[in-house]
Amino acid sequence: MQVDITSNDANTTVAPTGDVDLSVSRDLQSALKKVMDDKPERVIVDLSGVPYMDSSGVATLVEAMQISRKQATRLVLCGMQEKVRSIFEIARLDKVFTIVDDPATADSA
Amino acid sequence: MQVDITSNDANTTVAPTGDVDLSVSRDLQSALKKVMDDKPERVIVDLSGVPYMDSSGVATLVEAMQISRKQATRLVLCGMQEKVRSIFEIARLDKVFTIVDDPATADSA
Amino acid sequence: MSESPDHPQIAAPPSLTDLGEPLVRVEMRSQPRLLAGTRELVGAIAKRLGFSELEAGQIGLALDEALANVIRHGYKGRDDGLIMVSLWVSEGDGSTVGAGLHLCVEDQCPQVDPSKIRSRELSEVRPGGLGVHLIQEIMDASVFEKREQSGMRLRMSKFIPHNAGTMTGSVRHAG
Amino acid sequence: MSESPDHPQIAAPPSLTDLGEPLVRVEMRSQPRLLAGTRELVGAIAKRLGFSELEAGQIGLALDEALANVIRHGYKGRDDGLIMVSLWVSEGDGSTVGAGLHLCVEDQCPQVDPSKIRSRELSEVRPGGLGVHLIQEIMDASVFEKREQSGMRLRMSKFIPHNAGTMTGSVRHAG
Ligand SMILES: Nc1ncnc2c1ncn2[C@@H]1O[C@H](COP(=O)(O)OP(=O)(O)O)[C@@H](O)[C@H]1O
Ligand SMILES: Nc1ncnc2c1ncn2[C@@H]1O[C@H](COP(=O)(O)OP(=O)(O)O)[C@@H](O)[C@H]1O
Repeated sequence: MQVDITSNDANTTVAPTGDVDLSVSRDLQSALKKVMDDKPERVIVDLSGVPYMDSSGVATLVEAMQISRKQATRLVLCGMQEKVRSIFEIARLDKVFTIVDDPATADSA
Repeated sequence: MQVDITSNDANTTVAPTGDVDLSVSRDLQSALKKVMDDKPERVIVDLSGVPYMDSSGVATLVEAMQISRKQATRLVLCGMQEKVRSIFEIARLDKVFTIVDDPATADSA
Repeated sequence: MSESPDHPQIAAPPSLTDLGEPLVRVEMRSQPRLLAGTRELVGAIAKRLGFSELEAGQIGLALDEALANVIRHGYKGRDDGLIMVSLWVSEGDGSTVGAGLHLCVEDQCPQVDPSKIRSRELSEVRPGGLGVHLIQEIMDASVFEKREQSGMRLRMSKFIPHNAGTMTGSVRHAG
Repeated sequence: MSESPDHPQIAAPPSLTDLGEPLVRVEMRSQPRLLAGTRELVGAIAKRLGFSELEAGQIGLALDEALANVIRHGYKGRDDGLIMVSLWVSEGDGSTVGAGLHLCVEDQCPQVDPSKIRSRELSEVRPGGLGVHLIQEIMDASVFEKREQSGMRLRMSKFIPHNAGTMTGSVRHAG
């Protein structure tokens, strides 16, 4: 897994690429924490490059959501592949997160 | 693996989809033999849907080539993915077969 | 175990005696970097059995969650523990077991009360506490138990809905 | 063994004693439908080790060819034979073994003279006769041998060119 971070104006996009499982979820966790430290208006997690995620990856996103709520950062997930979406649905987290299909519309979500 | 067979005029296209290994190469073999029985002018094997092939798959194509030469059918391979191409290169078969990149140009190869 | 009404766990996984010798057995060290390989092995076999791409991926996820739990809770992050995964395929032809895929995950960890192995309530959103729930939702049957000598065992099964597919190829003609 | 000059097999695979306990061990029945799972397990681990997508796929191919040969030539198509695959990863940190992936394929088949296990000449184009050649070209070292008790063994290694990758993730910043 690799994590790309890009910022423009008020938005920061975090884009992991590759499977997110227990062996790398800590890397995603620290990337998200670091990004949240800057208290941007909006953090967009672009998951279009993630074919697989297990519950350790989901846990890092739940943690980021909790941080975001404390500091009024808006957290948006986008570009989820079908397999990754299914884990959010099974965990009933698809209604807890703000999830949009298209990375292009995440800026205004 | 699934094998789709389509014919138009003098050309028959054989398009396997999925990994071609020892567990399914016999299905590709019988599909190719059946197609060769009709002695078409040109048989195009479209490999764009094949992410993986082992030597049992290569063997069925070598066999088809030998049949094609006996009956003056032209055999063209097209759409090879990089991983599949590498096995043809290692086996020095990339110069023995007629291989084109684009299925669209296979009609005239 | 907070099962949702739309996914009732009707059947128990078949007993090890009914299953007999496994088709495949994987013995792996308790290392997170080995999770991908093991779940892809099982996912590939599930696909060959006729499970859809999505279902095969989910079966791999259920196994991944089980293995990750053994690594984190059982071996407490130790990287030299042993985990054994066994896999069976039942054809459902006249035998007592329906057509499906059966997995067994065994470890050599200190034994725990199987009834304590359960996820958080889904409504209490917090990081973690989802693995066991995912296993139960994805698989048609699952049971945690103590092994005879030492260590824990998870048996789980997913059955194949109707005649979903074949183990070999298919040929389609057109034109 | 008709090695090509551009792929000399300089090194022998490390001995089983040097390698010690395997990271992963797969025991599988001699069935073609299990090939995909086993090669994907090894391919996934190879990728995590820093091998490229293409190299990882080729290592999976070398294993597939070895297993297919055991099924066809060793077990003559019997589907209840046992095949054992062991996998080691050497980090190359001061030990005698360079950084790489090591595989061992063992069977319980009648023993054959290892020098008879060889592919056709590449120039004599005919269906088949490529598996052993693919194994030798893809792997940096490989050796067939008789096992101590019964059956055959293939040991093969692929080394990691320079510091190709890491076992964990990486973070890249921009903008
Ligand atoms: N293999 C195991 N061995 C021992 N305890 C386990 C095992 N798997 C799960 N548990 C227990 O069940 C609980 C719930 O597991 P899970 O739903 O995966 O969430 P999490 O692991 O994030 O806590 C764990 O916190 C742990 O106490
Ligand atoms: N595992 C094995 N056990 C016994 N003989 C083998 C084994 N692998 C290969 N051989 C022998 O080596 C020959 C070359 O194998 P290979 O290059 O894979 O081509 P093919 O299997 O198509 O003949 C085989 O024909 C067989 O005689």
